[in-house]
Amino acid sequence: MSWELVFFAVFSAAMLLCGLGVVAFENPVHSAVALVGSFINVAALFVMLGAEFLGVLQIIVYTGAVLVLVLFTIMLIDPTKLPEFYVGAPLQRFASVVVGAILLAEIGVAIITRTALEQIGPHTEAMVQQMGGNVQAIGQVMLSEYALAFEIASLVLTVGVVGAVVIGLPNRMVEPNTVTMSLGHTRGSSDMLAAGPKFESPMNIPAERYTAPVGERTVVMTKDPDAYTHPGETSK
Amino acid sequence: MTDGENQTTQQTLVPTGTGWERELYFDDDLSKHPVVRELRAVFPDDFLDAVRFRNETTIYVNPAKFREIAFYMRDHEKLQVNFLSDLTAVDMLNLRTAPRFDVTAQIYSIPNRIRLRMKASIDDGMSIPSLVPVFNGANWMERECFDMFGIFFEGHPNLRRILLQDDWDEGHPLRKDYPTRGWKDYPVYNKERTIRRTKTRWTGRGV
Amino acid sequence: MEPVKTPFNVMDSTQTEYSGTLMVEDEHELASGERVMTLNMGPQHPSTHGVMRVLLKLDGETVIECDPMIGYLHRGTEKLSETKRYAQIVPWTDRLDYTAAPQNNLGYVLAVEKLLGLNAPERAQYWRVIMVELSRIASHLVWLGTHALDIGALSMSLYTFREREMIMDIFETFCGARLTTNMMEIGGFSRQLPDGLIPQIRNFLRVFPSKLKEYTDLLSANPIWLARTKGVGVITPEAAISYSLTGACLRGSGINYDVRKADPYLVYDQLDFEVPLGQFGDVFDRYLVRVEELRQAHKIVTQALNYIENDDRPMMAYESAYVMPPHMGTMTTAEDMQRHFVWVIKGFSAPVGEVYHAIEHGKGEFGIHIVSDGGSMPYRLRLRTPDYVNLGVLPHMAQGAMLADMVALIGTIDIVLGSVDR
Amino acid sequence: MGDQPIWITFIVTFAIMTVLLLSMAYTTWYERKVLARFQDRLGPTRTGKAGLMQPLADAVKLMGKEDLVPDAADRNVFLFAPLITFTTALLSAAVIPWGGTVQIFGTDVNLYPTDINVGALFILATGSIGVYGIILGGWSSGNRYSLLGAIRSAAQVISYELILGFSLVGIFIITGTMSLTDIMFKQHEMLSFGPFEISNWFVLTQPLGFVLFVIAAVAETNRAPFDLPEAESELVAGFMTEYSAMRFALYFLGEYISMIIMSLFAATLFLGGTSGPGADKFWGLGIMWLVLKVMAFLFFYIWLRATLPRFRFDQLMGLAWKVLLPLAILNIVVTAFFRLIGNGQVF
Amino acid sequence: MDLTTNHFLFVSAALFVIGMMGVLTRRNILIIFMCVEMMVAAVGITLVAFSHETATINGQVFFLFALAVAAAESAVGLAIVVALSRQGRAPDVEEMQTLKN
Repeated sequence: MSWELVFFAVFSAAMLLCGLGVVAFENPVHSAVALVGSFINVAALFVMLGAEFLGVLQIIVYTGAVLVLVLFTIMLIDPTKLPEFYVGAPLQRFASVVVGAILLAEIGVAIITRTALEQIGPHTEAMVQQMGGNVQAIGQVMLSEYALAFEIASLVLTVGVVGAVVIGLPNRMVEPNTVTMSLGHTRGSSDMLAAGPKFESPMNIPAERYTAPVGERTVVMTKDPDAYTHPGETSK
Repeated sequence: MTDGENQTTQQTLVPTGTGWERELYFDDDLSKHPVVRELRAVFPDDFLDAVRFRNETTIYVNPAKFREIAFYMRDHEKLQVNFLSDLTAVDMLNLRTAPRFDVTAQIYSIPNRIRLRMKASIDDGMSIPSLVPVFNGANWMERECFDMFGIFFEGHPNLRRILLQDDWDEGHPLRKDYPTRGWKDYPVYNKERTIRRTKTRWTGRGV
Repeated sequence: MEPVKTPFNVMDSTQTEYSGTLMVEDEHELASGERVMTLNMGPQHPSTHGVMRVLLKLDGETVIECDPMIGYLHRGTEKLSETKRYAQIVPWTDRLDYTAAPQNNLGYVLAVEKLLGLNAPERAQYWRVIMVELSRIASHLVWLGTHALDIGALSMSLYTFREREMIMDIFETFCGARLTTNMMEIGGFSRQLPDGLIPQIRNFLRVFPSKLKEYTDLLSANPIWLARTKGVGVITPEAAISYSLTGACLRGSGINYDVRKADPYLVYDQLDFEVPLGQFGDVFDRYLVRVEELRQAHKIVTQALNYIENDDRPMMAYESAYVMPPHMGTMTTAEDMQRHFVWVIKGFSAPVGEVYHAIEHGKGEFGIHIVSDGGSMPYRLRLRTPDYVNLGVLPHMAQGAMLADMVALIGTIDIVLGSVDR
Repeated sequence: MGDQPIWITFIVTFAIMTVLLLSMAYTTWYERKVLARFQDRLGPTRTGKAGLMQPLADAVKLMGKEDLVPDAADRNVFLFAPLITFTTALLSAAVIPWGGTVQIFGTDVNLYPTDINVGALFILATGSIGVYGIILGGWSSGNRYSLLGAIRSAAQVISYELILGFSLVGIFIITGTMSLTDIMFKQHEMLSFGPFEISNWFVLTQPLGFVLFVIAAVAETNRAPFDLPEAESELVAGFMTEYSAMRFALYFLGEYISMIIMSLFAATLFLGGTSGPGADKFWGLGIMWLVLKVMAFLFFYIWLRATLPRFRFDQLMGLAWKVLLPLAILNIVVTAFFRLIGNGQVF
Repeated sequence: MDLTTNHFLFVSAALFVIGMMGVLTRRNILIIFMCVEMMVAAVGITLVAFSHETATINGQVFFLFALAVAAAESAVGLAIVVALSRQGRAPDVEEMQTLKN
């Protein structure tokens, strides 16, 4: 009974248990938490298989980003709108369990009767260690053989991001007068967008009066009470 | 020679300068006051009276024309009374019988630096045109007037109580007939010592 | 989706019917079916400077409509003062804007003196100017500290309150109280000046400019402060006039209206000082204007103190019948003691008439309107406090603002709930 | 590096953990004192000599308080959420090296709990799991506004984590590895410019990366100008408002631990962990240098908190995506270019 | 008995089946998203197991790309769900026949 087997048993048991939790939990947030648990165990399995980079990446990409997005969506959608807990009619649930079990049996048989593959690739344990570790090995292969696939993957990602933003953008009710900060200008953002309220101005004042003067702002000093008594004189 | 001189001064009342100098606003003879002169010319029957006291001018106007006169004075290119400093009411119950409330608007012209008080006397229950279309600042002032005196302002976008709770059912406190202690009899906590209604301590006169 | 019609637009005189709508009619479902989130910046909120509740209607992050609810600190000062002698009302005015008590006292006392046709002697007028300008510095320091604290700069409030302590000590030497000073009396000051006062003021005047430079170094060139204040809470000059704003809110938008210059009272016409005006009317401009006012107030106090330092003329207009007789006299001579007794119990009967006197308070134009029916009590006392009127512009300014900016917007109007609710 | 018996690693890890927990407690004291000095006041002086017993007093107070759970809350998630932030923050200390392999009492001991060759990414991974503490905490406390507060602070942490990762890529390009011990030892080598020589700290070769890293680290721990959740509790109720006593302490201490970890991380990556004059002679000196650098970073955190006002949420996000991300990418491109020149492949 | 690749294959098959069951039975589209990701992770384990056995690293690189594509896919999917929920339509698989908003 090597230590490895014990760790493997623990991780896979936890992973499968959490996986069942994802399907069985009534509250979607609980199932999301269960999924986090199962992904951490998946990452542990990856590390056991020597693929630390994938393990860490799995946590960062999946658990850290995608699942957080799912959690955001669950929370943003009003709970009243979520469809009530429904795991299919009793017959359907029983049928799916049976089908699942049969499928699992078939795959099990296929696994047992397969012939083990022999070592074809150059990346043996020692060679990977000599190259500096799993990350370097992946880097080496990815950017040499699969360079094209790498570019296509980046294209897919950009399309995904742009699509998500376009679909998800809410239509604003009142145009917010937000001023984006740019560290480039030491004096804070220099070119102000028209920062005044966007709606029809109270005294229908021409729009350009709203833009803030650019750059250093000074105060107009006056001693004479009759100067600058009309609107707009100081901002000339 | 002196006669001639007197005649000439009396008949031709044409003011020497342009008629809009600052001194004319502070002259005790109200006929020279530019605002009084203009309003008498444009609103002859709505301009009721003008009073000078401690170097301040008060004009009394017909309540129905309250908003028009304010518009006129604001948009007049020479008067330019464009600033409403304060709008409040005075309950004249003990001072006179006829109209009960005096709605007073302290108006000010920033370019000419002239302060003026415009009063309109209305009776209890009568309403007066609101100044919100003329000056936005009048919004909260009128809400407070309504809250404290119960005066209705026509055309006010959202006339409701501002200082007291919305469900204040005891009327309007700043009226003279509203007792300073309020209507409710607050329970006196040491019941056994009080035989009859005792004077409250802090006003001393059981008011 | 056409822009939300502002409820407060002002029409030219041709339009008779008022068409603005204030409340978003359908509370929760808007035309676009979007749920509007209403949020309460509750009465007990760290940055509402006292007890004020702001009801906000939000579309996600942007404020659609904001409705300040005040009245939690309403004590009915105007009603109570109808049953008080003229001299008994002075302590009430301390409680109005409790960060600037001397200025409230002065406003009331000048109005009463105008009603009585009485003038304080020149020495008392100079000392009044000194005390009021020191109180203006103190109330502006409170504003600067809390405004920066709301936006996030923690240590600003501790620096500004350190200087304010020095001014509070000066008030304590002068009139015995730090906050509710109750120092002004009708006709001048009835007591002599304490001897340690002038060195104390000199010390403050020597220290203050370097400390003021410390504040502006920390904030004026700080990119995050600029990002949080530039272009936020814009009030156009026309809107400022129309909303009857006064003080730094009006001058921040570039309109030159300072009561000390417009119709000078006390000895302001003999003092040389300047009025700062902003160019664009956003939070940053009002910040610059108020900081400049601090410098000007320092200049005024220095000039006044230099002029009046070793002057020993009487401080009270004893010749007038309306004024309390001198203290020493009441203890020794029978006639003064008898006059003092009548003055305190019956008070004096003011002339019949109506008076409005405005002073340049730290927050804006603080006007007192007294209607007198000849009795010893004011028939009607109207307190036109600048905060109450300036707060009326918050709904206009908050439309389209970000939620996190509400704190800055409330800070920039510089309100103290004592004088808003009266 | 070599393997060593399990109990030695256990002792080293135990020592590191106690040092971390103690320093976490005393960072609270350190912050209150330094913040006080900034604000011209004294800070805690009552408890112990110079307020040294203050962390103990805080702990006792917090334990004494009643730990209430709002009834609208989802009970077990509510109780579990603060643990996530606290444990993941502690977890990332496993990869930070406190020294090389040294001889103590004859046996060689390596002064780091573990050395995995994806060390830096491991810290990012624990950071991204820490986000769950915030989200679940906000969601489970029942009211809609603390949920919104939680979502906003989670969005902030995620977008700044991205920049954290990008700012490190520069170092990975130079050193070629991700394991922190290798990165640290690479910085021990000496660069010689004419007469004098300085140790090759990455802050010198990667200035832009360093600046980006510090900004992202400050944002990641919700500190100083990025402390929106703290301000959030004023406006939209922040996610911590429903918590009380020990649970709140867990969040509170989690923030301090992640602050220390980020300082350790920055010290190791950019300031050459234990490198410093005399560090190679005696390993204790090396650790002393590391502690000094961490103290410097903590002072920087507190200095930011004392002076800078707070960002608004949209400016914060705008800054991350429109300013810092392009800068990070620029940094990567430039470092890659110089690396190519270094290898002579370009010219 | 030491650890062979078969163990990993069996475990990943089990996970895959659980994910498939989840996708088939549950109506809430967000749970379906999660189950899909579980299935991708299961495939990941098999890929890495084989790459470990055949000492080639292509399996791991392949899973890296699968990771990227799955992330992009879920981003777009969630955006659709958010857009629909903004219209007041629940994220319910049966009800979501047409995408016309």
